[in-house]
Amino acid sequence: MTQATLSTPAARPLARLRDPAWYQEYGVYLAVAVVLLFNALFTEHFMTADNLRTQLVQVAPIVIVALGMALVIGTEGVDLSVGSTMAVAAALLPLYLGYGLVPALVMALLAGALVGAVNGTLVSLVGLQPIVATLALFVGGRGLALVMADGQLKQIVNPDLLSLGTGSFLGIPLVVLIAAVLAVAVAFLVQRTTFGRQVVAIGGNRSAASLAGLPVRRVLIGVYMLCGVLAALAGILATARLTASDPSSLGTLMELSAITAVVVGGTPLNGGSIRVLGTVAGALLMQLLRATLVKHDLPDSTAQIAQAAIIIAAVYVARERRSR
Amino acid sequence: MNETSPAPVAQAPAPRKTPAAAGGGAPRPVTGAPPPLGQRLAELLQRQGVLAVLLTVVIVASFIYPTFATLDNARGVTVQASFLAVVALGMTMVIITGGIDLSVGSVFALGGVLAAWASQWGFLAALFVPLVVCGAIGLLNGFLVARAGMAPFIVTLATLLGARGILLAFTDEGATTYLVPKGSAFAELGQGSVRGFGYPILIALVLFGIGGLVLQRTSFGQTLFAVGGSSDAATLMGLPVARTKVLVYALSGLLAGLAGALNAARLSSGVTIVGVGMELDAISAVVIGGTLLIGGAGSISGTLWGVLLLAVIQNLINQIGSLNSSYQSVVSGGFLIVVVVAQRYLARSRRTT
Amino acid sequence: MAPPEAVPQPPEPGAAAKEAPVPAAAEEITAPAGAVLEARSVSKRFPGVVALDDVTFSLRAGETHALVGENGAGKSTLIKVLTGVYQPDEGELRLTGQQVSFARPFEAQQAGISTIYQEVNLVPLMSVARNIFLGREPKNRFGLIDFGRMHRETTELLDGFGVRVDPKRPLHTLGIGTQQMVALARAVSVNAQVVIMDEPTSSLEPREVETLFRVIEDLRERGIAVLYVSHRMDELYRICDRVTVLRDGRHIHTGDLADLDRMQLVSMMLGRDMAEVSRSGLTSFGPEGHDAARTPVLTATGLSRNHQLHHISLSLYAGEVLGLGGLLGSGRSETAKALAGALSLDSGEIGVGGRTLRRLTSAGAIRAGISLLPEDRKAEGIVPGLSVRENIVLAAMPRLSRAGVVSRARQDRIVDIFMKRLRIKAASPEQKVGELSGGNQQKVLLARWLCLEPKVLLLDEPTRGIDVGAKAEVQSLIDDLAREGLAVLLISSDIEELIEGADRIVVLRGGAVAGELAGDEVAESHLLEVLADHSPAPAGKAPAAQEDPR
Amino acid sequence: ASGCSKSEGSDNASADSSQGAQAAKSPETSSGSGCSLQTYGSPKLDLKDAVVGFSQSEKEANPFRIAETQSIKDEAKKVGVKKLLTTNAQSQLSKQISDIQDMLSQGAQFLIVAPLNSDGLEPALKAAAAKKVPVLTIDRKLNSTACKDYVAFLGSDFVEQGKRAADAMIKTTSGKGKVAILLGASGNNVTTDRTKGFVDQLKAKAPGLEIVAQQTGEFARDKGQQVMEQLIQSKPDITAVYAENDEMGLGAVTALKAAGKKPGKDVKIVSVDGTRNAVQALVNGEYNAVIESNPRFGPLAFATAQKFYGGEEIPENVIISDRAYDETNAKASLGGAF
Ligand SMILES: Nc1ncnc2c1ncn2[C@@H]1O[C@H](COP(=O)(O)OP(=O)(O)OP(=O)(O)O)[C@@H](O)[C@H]1O
Ligand SMILES: Nc1ncnc2c1ncn2[C@@H]1O[C@H](COP(=O)(O)OP(=O)(O)OP(=O)(O)O)[C@@H](O)[C@H]1O
Ligand SMILES: [Mg+2]
Ligand SMILES: [Mg+2]
Repeated sequence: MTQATLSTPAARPLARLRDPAWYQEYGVYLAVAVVLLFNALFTEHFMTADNLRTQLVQVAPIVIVALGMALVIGTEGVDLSVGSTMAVAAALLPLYLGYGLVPALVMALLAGALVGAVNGTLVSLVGLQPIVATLALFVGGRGLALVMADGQLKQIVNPDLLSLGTGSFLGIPLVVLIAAVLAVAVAFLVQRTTFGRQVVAIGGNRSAASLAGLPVRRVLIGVYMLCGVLAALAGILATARLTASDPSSLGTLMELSAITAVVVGGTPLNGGSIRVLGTVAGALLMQLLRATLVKHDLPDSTAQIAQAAIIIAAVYVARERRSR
Repeated sequence: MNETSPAPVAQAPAPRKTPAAAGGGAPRPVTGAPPPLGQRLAELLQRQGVLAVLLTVVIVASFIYPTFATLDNARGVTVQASFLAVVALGMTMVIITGGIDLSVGSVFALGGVLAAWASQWGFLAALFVPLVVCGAIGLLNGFLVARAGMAPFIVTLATLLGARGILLAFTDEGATTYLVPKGSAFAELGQGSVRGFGYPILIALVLFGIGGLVLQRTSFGQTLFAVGGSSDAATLMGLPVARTKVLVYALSGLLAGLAGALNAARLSSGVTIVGVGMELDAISAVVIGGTLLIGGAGSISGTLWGVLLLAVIQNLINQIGSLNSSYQSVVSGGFLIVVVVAQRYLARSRRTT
Repeated sequence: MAPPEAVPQPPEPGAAAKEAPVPAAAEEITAPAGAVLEARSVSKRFPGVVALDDVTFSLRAGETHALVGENGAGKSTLIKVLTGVYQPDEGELRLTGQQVSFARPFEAQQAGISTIYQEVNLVPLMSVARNIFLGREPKNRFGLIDFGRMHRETTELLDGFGVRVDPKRPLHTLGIGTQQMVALARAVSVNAQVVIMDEPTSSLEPREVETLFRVIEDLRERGIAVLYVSHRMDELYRICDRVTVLRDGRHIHTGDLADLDRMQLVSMMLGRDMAEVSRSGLTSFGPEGHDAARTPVLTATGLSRNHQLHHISLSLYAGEVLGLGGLLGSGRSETAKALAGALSLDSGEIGVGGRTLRRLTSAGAIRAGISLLPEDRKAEGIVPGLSVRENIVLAAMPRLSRAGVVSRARQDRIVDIFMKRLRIKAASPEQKVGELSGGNQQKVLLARWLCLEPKVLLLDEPTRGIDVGAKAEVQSLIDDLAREGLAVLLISSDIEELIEGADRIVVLRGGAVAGELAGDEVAESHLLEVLADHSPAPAGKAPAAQEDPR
Repeated sequence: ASGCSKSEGSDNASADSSQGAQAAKSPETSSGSGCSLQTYGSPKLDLKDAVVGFSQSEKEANPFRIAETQSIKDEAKKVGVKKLLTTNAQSQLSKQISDIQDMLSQGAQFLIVAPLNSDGLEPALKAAAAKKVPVLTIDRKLNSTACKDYVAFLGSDFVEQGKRAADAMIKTTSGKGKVAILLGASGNNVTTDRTKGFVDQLKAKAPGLEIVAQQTGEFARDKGQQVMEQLIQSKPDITAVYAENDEMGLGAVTALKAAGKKPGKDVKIVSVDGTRNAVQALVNGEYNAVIESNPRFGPLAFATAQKFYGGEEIPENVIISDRAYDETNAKASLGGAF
């Protein structure tokens, strides 16, 4: 029976290097390594602990949002409202900080869950296409945040919240630690839990999943809610780091950053597969890239062209090739 | 409806009679005269839920706001919508093939800047330069998507950045603004009008007419639907899938560039900051118009109604009066939900088979 | 008849000793006379699988050539290599003696090769007429598509195939069988010198199969070569001149079909000796019926759904196989889906074990012990990107996990059992299901439902596209399952299978129950009679639920 | 959600528009040929019975825009206009054009426009001209012909602001050191002008001040913070930061503090706008200078309009005198900041 599996063993090691699947699998990590190497050689003060910590701290909110985005994309969806969700969370924080940190956090996270529930409902129950379903809250969400905040940026003075942004544990900044823990948790969720596998199956073939008795609607709503909560958390951390709640600009263009991270990380946009570690690496790649461009003081025009070229190159290398 | 199902063995040639067609709605004649106008209109409205929504909104608004249903207002709304319409036309075709083009906003801006720059050499240069450059960007998108097999979303996201970068480089980081010579033929293209309806409106209408014909009545158009409906099947049927995709992205780039050029002619200058977020407006218009984002189904006319609906909503928000900008966003987000949900349910009611 | 002709045979695998003797005449000779399309020593490898290993094959003008082999033997891959979907890793193609290489299916079509691929490959959202004329639409004098002519010609063309559908209807609203006929019409209406059909009859009714045969006969008369893949032996013997056997990606035999009897052919395909093969009969259902329980496990009363189902009532008893007969579009699949909660009903009741299930959903049906194997495995069955393992445990996942965390060990145990029991051929349980051959995908789906240990098993075309060996296995499995006390509903377009497998048959027509056959009535002649509706169904038999099963 | 909310103690009281009102720097006489009602060719109008339209360019989501819109609204109420229409272009030029057209078709008789961009409003201006509706532009100057396409411009000179920021920078750094510039949004006129003024002045007056980095912070606090964090690592010897608005400057303050540096001491910070938060930072000693860009256009705008209808000639540019804040006057002027 297994005759067919006996492929030519002699050609193995060589074939693996030439195998496009290898790049598809490890392309992002390779790219991260290349950018690091470039900076080690050509950028002053790059390979220092402080600098690397800065990069990690800056990328943490993007990673957190991208984790949720990866789940949504795994269901063949997309969530454009993450940036607005961050703004909503940021706007809510100062309103409830008077009760203490925990109630404020709970309110912000609940808001994220609520946004996700609305998105999920529109997608799964009403049957809207994800881009339009989430576009509504992308447009309206930030407006709502600004209404709640009265259009004003508010300085945060609560020491507990501020320490969330600046504190560290065993030398690792808390934000980075939180992002790392979440990445591991989401990886576990995707790989090892029924929920995670159902997400992937639904993304792979919705009608098959539904015929197999999977709770498709519930899972979809759950995924969007998770994405919303993660975005809200990112909003909280970003606010803590900024020491101010700034709903007008917090998280603008976050949806594109997150989607880029996910896709560069090797998760296909048409669902059915989720690469969590790849997503983290994708976010890291884009962060290192931005850092490189800033550090070499390139004008914005050059920086944008360079980013475009590198995104294309990275995705090109890791693209899915047809075996023919 | 049973009349179209395979006929039973024994009575193949006889027109099929369904034994149990009780309550089966109006049996559609297999051949015969076209149905009466009223019924056709009803069918049209059902097929295009967005048109029904648009008409409803327009009628209701005309009663509430006296300044809404004026010729003046109609002229203003349509001319502003015409640029988005041209962009959305290309977007419709891309989306029908199952792709997406996020670069249109940047390409629109770049097209405008190039047109304004080239307008110093006359009318043709002002059209030619942006079309060539923007078409080339579209072609690049197409090649990366079709030949290199990369995801359209990410390819065009990159060119969104890239085109904006080129624009900034071309204008000294935005410091230089190129002006269209006053009174030139090119400026007239953007500013002239027929009975108060600007040329851009007419150009958009003509393009939509051509687009509709291409989509519905040419092999190229059919191939777009086939590619979007099932890329694998289209390949196996021997359709030129890759070539079609390349073409459709090139077309989208061209149209975005053209819209940008027209806009520059209208504004008399190559403004650098236009087109930000335009891709999302175009996508919303297309999707509101009933085109499926997964590809394979959609219509040009739907997109036109979608664009108009968005423009009308915008106009209405201004009619409502002094809304704070934050409330404006909330209202337009809410409107968007209402519209797409309404459209969705209207569209669903015809799929009761 | 064509002279015997052979292709240089690859070195026999180790199993050769056990094999049936191959007729000696089939060897020798190098340059095949009159070959239209040839493949010389082609090999095609996929990651972890050698799908074609040095296969040489030739097709002559005017012949109908059968390509046979087990699931996963490489038949579809060979076809895809011949038509430019895949590029061979080694070897070359020749078209009328000239070396060719097709970079895309487009080029193969240009060269006159028309193909119906195994999975229906049309565009579901487009209309029937558009599908048929895609890429070669009739134009009016302005160069625009002439829809009037297109619809007319479509109607005419399909009439020739005995199919009457509105040419404007979107393809996906048709049943799979009708879709298959549309694909056929498209392929044949192109002027081609070679027509390739990969399992064209797997979803056709006897009547459509006859139509197809007429079409093939016609092609043969016009000197067109036909390459024909099928798992149905009787079909091969009826229409094919020569046969090529593949096994595990290798060429085993080419020769006149008339020189081989069924046993020889099957034993060549399976690589087992004749005695072993002959032990299993044609269908592998046991000779005697099953002992059904006295009270039904599942009862359905008055199932109705707008335009599709009209007051369907039936009941299923533990330990029996109930056949559901009917022509294309008669509503069998809809009935099965309704029973499995996958289709909302306008009215009607479904009860399991005496309990009425309200607002049945798929999940609810599964909880109640009802499993449905859907007919369209590509659209509704497999999750192509997931592994064989995950596809098998998909529905059972909650049961195989603790506190929401999946247990690999438990999964592996189940997967191991079922991969062995159904002899699923995959590189490993971790291979993507999308990469398996059609037949093996079907087995994976069967495993998915069997591992739920259901009380009621609804099988919609369970042996479609399954090779003789596997088909026998599935059939005896159905037999065993019924014997173990399972209630099985069997939908099959294979009349033989239905007659031999079912204890009782409910026949549907136009979405309503047209009659029921039980006991001695379960015979081909009776069935055809009811199917063809020569006489109105006996009035008393219509509400099948009231009937005694015996 | 605000029903039962409870915010932290210090709630910044919203700006009091009575304080820190604008004053015209170059009164009437600045340019010889003024614009009068006759030359412009509009019908006479009593503002009290008029429908006035105000087109805001960006979301009222930063102090400048909030104060600007509020000031117009307050003054309209004070003057007692019949109806004030307000629109917001949400940073989209095409929307600003339709906004203006919409207001015209709703019967606006006098327009106050805060242009999003110096170029590109032509269609809107034409529409206004066609209806003989005068347009007064505020805060950003148009590249069109005054007294023909619009009546006049009220506002600050952004190049001048850049120059004054450079002067303040030279003063606080004694003309030596390495400066990083946090640029505004790319492609924006304000960015271009504030950069030009600053860079030119620095070149002319203080060769000892070297510009080592120019990166965009997009006028946003978080972007300013992020860019600053990068610069702190890659150019540790930076001694001064010029931020083209207060928000980015405050982001830089946060970044510097987190990196253990003392903003205002180790690294000098100068920015443009004059928001309350920036002036407060100045009071706290974390900032070195703020060049004001006064958003309270209401009184001046309506006064100008009344003069216009009163038959007076209005100069082409009414440049307002912006204040400058530094350590010495910060505390005293905090109340006037917006
Ligand atoms: N008149 C009709 N209008 C719309 N759809 C129809 C009509 N007749 C049949 N169909 C569709 O055709 C398909 C065929 O029906 P169904 O699958 O129930 O038949 P079947 O007996 O199972 O035949 P098959 O062998 O194709 O499985 C169904 O999807 C049904 O919705
Ligand atoms: N795209 C692919 N990637 C990896 N393996 C593949 C791919 N296509 C086919 N295979 C493998 O090649 C082998 C031959 O498959 P093929 O589809 O040709 O079988 P077949 O003879 O047509 O079987 P069936 O009768 O079930 O249709 C199988 O083992 C299959 O798993
Ligand atoms: Mg096959
Ligand atoms: Mg069926």
